[in-house]
Amino acid sequence: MSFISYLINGISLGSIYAIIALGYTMVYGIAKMLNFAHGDVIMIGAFVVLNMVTLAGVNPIIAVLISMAVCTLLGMAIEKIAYKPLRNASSPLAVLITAIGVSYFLQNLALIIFGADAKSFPNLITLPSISLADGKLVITGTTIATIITCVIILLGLTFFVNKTKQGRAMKAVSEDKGAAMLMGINVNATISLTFAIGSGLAAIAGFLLCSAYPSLTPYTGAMPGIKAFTAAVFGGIGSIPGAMIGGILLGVIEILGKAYISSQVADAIVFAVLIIVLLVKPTGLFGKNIQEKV
Amino acid sequence: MKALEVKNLCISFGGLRAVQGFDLSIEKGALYGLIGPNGAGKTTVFNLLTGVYKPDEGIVKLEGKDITGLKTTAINRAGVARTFQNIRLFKDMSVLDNVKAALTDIYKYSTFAGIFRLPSYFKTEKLMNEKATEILEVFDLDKEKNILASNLPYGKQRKLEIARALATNPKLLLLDEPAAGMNPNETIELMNTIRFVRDHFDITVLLIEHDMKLVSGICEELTVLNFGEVLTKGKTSKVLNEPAVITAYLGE
Amino acid sequence: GKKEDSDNGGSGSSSDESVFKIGGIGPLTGEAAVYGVAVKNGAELAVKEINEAGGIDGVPIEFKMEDDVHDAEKSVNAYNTLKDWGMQMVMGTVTSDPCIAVQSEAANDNIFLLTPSGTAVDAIKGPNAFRVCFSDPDQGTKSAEFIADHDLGKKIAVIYDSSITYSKGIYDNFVKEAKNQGLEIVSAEAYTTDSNKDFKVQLQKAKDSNADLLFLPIYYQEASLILKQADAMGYAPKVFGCDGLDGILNFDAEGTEGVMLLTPFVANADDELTKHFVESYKSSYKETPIQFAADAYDAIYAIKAAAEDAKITPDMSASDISDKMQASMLNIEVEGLTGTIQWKEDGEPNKEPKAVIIEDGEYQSLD
Amino acid sequence: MKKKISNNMITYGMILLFYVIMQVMISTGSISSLLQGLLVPLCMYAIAAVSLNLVVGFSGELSLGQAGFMCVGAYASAFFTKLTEETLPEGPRFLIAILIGAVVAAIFGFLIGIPVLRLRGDYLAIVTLAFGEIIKNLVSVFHVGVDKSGIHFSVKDAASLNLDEEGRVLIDGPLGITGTPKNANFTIGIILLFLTVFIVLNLVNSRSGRAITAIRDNRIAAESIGLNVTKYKLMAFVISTALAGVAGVLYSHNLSTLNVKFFNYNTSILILVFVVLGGIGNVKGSIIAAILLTALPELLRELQDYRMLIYAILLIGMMLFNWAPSAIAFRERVKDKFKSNKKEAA
Amino acid sequence: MAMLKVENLDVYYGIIQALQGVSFEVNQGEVIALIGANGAGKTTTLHTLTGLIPSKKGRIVFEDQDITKIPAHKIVEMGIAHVPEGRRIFADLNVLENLKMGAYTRKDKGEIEESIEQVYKRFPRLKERQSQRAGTLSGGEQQMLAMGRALMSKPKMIVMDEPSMGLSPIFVNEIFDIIQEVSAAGTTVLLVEQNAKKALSIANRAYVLETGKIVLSGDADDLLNDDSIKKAYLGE
Ligand SMILES: Nc1ncnc2c1ncn2[C@@H]1O[C@H](COP(=O)(O)OP(=O)(O)OP(=O)(O)O)[C@@H](O)[C@H]1O
Ligand SMILES: Nc1ncnc2c1ncn2[C@@H]1O[C@H](COP(=O)(O)OP(=O)(O)OP(=O)(O)O)[C@@H](O)[C@H]1O
Ligand SMILES: [Mg+2]
Ligand SMILES: [Mg+2]
Repeated sequence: MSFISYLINGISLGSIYAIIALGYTMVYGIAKMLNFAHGDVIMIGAFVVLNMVTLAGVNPIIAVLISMAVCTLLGMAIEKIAYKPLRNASSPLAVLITAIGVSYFLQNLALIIFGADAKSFPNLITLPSISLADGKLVITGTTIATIITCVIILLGLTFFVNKTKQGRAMKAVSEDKGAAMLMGINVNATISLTFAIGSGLAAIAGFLLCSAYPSLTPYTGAMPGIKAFTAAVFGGIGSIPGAMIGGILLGVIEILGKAYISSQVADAIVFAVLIIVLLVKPTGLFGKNIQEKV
Repeated sequence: MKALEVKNLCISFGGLRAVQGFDLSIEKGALYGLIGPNGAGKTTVFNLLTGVYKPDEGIVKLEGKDITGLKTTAINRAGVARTFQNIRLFKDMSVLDNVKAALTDIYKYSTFAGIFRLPSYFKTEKLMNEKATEILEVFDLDKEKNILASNLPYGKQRKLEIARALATNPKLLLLDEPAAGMNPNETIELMNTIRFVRDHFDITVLLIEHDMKLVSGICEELTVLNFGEVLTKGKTSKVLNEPAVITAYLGE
Repeated sequence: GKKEDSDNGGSGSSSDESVFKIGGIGPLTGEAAVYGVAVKNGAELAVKEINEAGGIDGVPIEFKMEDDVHDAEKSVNAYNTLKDWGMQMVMGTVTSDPCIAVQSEAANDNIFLLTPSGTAVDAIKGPNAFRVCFSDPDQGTKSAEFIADHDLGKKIAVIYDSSITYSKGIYDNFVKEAKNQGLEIVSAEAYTTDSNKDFKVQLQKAKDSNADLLFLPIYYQEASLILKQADAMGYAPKVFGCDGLDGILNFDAEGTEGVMLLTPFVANADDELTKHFVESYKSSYKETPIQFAADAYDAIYAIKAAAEDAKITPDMSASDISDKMQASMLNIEVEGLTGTIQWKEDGEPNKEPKAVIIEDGEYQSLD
Repeated sequence: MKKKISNNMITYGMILLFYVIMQVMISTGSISSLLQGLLVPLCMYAIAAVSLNLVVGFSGELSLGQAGFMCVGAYASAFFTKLTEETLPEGPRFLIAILIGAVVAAIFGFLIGIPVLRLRGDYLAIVTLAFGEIIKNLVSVFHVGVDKSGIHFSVKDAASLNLDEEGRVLIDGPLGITGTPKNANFTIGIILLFLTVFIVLNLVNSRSGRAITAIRDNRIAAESIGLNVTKYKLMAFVISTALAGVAGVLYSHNLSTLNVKFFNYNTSILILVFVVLGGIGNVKGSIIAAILLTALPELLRELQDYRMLIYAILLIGMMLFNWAPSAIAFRERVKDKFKSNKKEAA
Repeated sequence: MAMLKVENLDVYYGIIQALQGVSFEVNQGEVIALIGANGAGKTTTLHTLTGLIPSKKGRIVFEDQDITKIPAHKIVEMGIAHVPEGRRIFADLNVLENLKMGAYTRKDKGEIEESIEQVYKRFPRLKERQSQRAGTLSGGEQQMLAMGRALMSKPKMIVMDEPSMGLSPIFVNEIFDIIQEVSAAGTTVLLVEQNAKKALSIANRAYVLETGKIVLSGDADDLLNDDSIKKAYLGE
């Protein structure tokens, strides 16, 4: 019985990683950059929801929508100011470092605006929890909401990227920006849209993250960001289903590692599994192993 | 002994049989051509010969020694060097260093000697410079030896690739479309260079080319590939006049 | 220092000779910023009060706090910056590891150091270093004693942060003392700062071990998550914690009913001193002070008391000040927010811990 | 060729000049405590940055685990120093400690490098990051003590080491190692930095270095000319980790506390920031960037709460200025104008 | 009335000047060849034309509209298609998807299928390989795809950068036939070629580029018989 309950724990933790990883992988897949500031956009999103609800007394759903709008604009602004000028830089690492700069910036901005102390995040998800086996197994409303949201986003993104014109434009841009322009694709707008979507998702992720673990500081996004990055790589970075599966697996491994091996070295276990998976499958679970044609 | 002997080479990609039952046998010191329509499998043959792909079937022998299925690195050590259809230079290195990189395992000193600048470093580096310069002179690249490879004009980049391949001291040199992107004058110059290299360095050359002026100008024998299979082979003049080759490849 | 005037509690624009320069060091940015900021606020409040009341024997205090991002190396940088500023005494550092590094520098330079909240044993290794808070071993030992004395439970489960000195330090000593007190540790599960969100596994194990009491030698942010997750699991153990739990009521009172903690400071205590402090803190900083702020407040008053006892003057060298202060620290008794404190030779404070229990969202004395 | 040599000379000269200026300032007492305290860390960061540049710049692999190797070097050497604190004289002891730090880090680099270097790009990055975190996580559960009966070891707590009366705990879990003597000083730091630069520059300009850069530029072509990709990649990686270990030694022998917390991915990333900001493959740039970005937050202290915010903005600004193609074009134009002006003036 | 008018173009890469005062004209329905040695600036000219790189000076007018500062994707919408040097096909997409990308700007959804069939008719090999990942096509196959993809936008004018590079002799002829067909169907063609002889033989007029400057221009037939051209570019 405890195994199943651990499994459920793992899935609920993993679903949080998954939802963050989806945003990560979306941006990576198109813009081919590791947006290290993604975790911090999540944090900003959560602060927006918190302040809307507690200070302005806004309805939670509207608060989340406002937060999505704020994050979308923030994401687009970051892209325009900090990333776009480096798009044609001679090394892709340049924009990675700038993303780190943006991450520091957002953390310290939040520190000044919202203060250093942890804020308790209100419980805004009113979905009832499910009790199984005479209450021995409980799936909380937040977990259910997270998983449902995750699946919706997964399906939505998959449809969007594969079936819409904008989605196809994204694929083209991700491969060769010059050639994409020659197809008549507005590359700037497409990348901007990618960041808009990724950051909008970050707002949702921030809300769900803080609903599940209701403690919010300017640094709340950092570690989940890294874990989600790990999850995205685990699933094959750039792959949308990979991010979801990677996230959930990561959560499950973390919980089972804690439960059955050692809670002190749970982090090491997670990373060790990641390494083993990558050694066996160098491009992650769902990553395409593309051989360069010689 | 033949320079190269290939028997029944096969490879498929998914369902696509890219190369089927490919046989080839080249005399030492020959200048041999591999031609065929686009997508016939010529580059794939090169990739099989150099270990980039492992053949599904078949045997490759270099001067009698079986090199089938070896790694690219080992095959080069055994004596096969190549150029690429899409140029692959060490872009951020100087022209001279591109060639010296190819001399890495020919002129040796220990890494320790390199770091701490022991006498063997200076002695060997001097030899390497001389050797590399000598090769660059053949290709008329010695004046550009200190500029970055990526700053060379296209034609010279192709030549540098040949020079680099040559520096590994090969028995067999594989050239994949060496004249692509060159204008007629440059092509003529290249033909002379290839001939000179073959004679001067005492090697065997196998080349892929679509420029018939070059093929008929320097190749002694040809194999024609079509849909992954050998269409015909023989003396250049004879092959180029075969109706099958004309319909499949040459046109008119 | 011209610019500092605005934020050092109004020390006046005195020249270097006529002020005592006290340097504060702690994390004002980074993940531990909440503790550093609390210390800064508490200390500034005390400095302001003292200066308004005429300073230390008529000499005002100038206080300057530098950020160390909770990093030992940056802490030493902050210390050196303050030295360049002319610091005569250190009030810091806030967190343990940086404090170990800084106190070793300060011992070399012979500068007097009083840490409000550095709990590690080595944080006050030198003869020049003292502290206001309890040390980790103290808290671990006292917790075990208290639990045994008050018969709160025989079988104990522990959840602690194995990656931070504070929590690990208390845990280790708790385990040691528990044995002496005849307590049985039935489950001891760790977590790390890198995975401090989900505690269901640790809770499940505590639950399965049929413990009478859950001991949480951790900080309140994680404790709050633990309590909520326990609640969601339908697990309602008796909970006992240390001073790190203080602050939990301001953070989120949900699920804290019945939690007991050993803390020297209780923000809703009804003695005049606390009331006054909490009130002025709230009016200055718009939040309820946590124990770190109280420790810092006491630290400044302790410095005042010792300085007055030592009869030091601002024109003395930092080293002379240190020598005198060291001696005087052993003479003074401070009626502080965190208790009535005397100091021992080794720099440790001698004070009584208070144990409280949360009832109706308020601390109630447990004794 | 000539240009490269003179460029290297500038790098060495710069280090020497820095040393001389600092020494003069120290001996005349005109150096601030802050700057004096920063000297060893500056050397440490510079060494770490140069060592990472060997992997990122010359070998072309993205490694996010450099702090993990610094951690290994720091712990191994500090452990040795503490162990022999009473038995060995300070000078030789520190020398051996440096060697131990380098060798142990190199061993870890080798063991980790073999499986991991098969991966590419971002996948390699995440795996090195993962290894860094694993090292950090594992090291923080170690408790090691020593008494008359030898070295004791536990992953539980210090108490279960069962040391006798005289016993000392050397590594105490998350508390790490405290009280390591402060053996590192500026002169040693500069010597080690000098040595690091010497090793990296000479390696790069040698036979193996050419192979390493060739593999970076085009792996397939490198294989086609007979270069053993694994061997050379591993060589760069192991030398880099050994040097990172040396940086770790400086760290642990400069502060009296050693704790794994410092060696997390943030530090690895910070070192990467130095490398990229200074120019990938540019050793001199790595050193300058390391010094600049280490000193910057200290210089910004006056800004109080806005310090790190301004730091972030400056970092972004510098990155854009250094890397954005439009900024590069602008700089070149200005340089060009400046040159032609000078010519006209002459 | 010229369909495309290029006036006094100056283009720089950093501080290196790649084009100096390049001017030329293309009339509706013409086939214009642009020839020149390696590094002369042919590719640069085409890139500037379709907005991939900015010009420092000069003006480009297409159908009476100044397009000098217009972004590349809008220029495509206006009816110029570009077959870029090095093919630049989307390696990760399959052949069919690549072709569909070519029709990105088209609004007439229903007719896209038809255009695909037309391309397949011209390049039967592409039909055989329609679901192969484009990156694994042979060099020549990729060239066909690049050409087919450009045609998918139904351009008024098509600019091609060395379309015959790497093609087999029979296919070089075929490509030139196709260019003529495209031209005959009403599309204006601007052709950059290393194979000057072939290019001149199908072109109406030609311009010769040398180190960033137009040094010669005229009727293609005249140039074909020009001695200096023969020597420099035709290898005779
Ligand atoms: N890695 C691969 N995966 C799938 N198909 C491949 C791969 N490599 C080559 N092919 C296919 O094999 C066939 C032969 O390709 P190859 O590159 O050898 O042709 P080629 O004769 O060199 O043609 P060209 O003259 O155009 O360069 C082509 O149809 C190509 O699409
Ligand atoms: N991205 C670039 N950066 C710097 N210089 C460049 C760049 N692209 C081209 N050049 C330079 O500009 C000049 C013109 O190049 P361009 O590619 O236009 O020549 P081309 O006529 O197309 O030659 P080819 O026949 O080789 O394709 C050359 O000297 C080239 O080295
Ligand atoms: Mg080919
Ligand atoms: Mg060109």
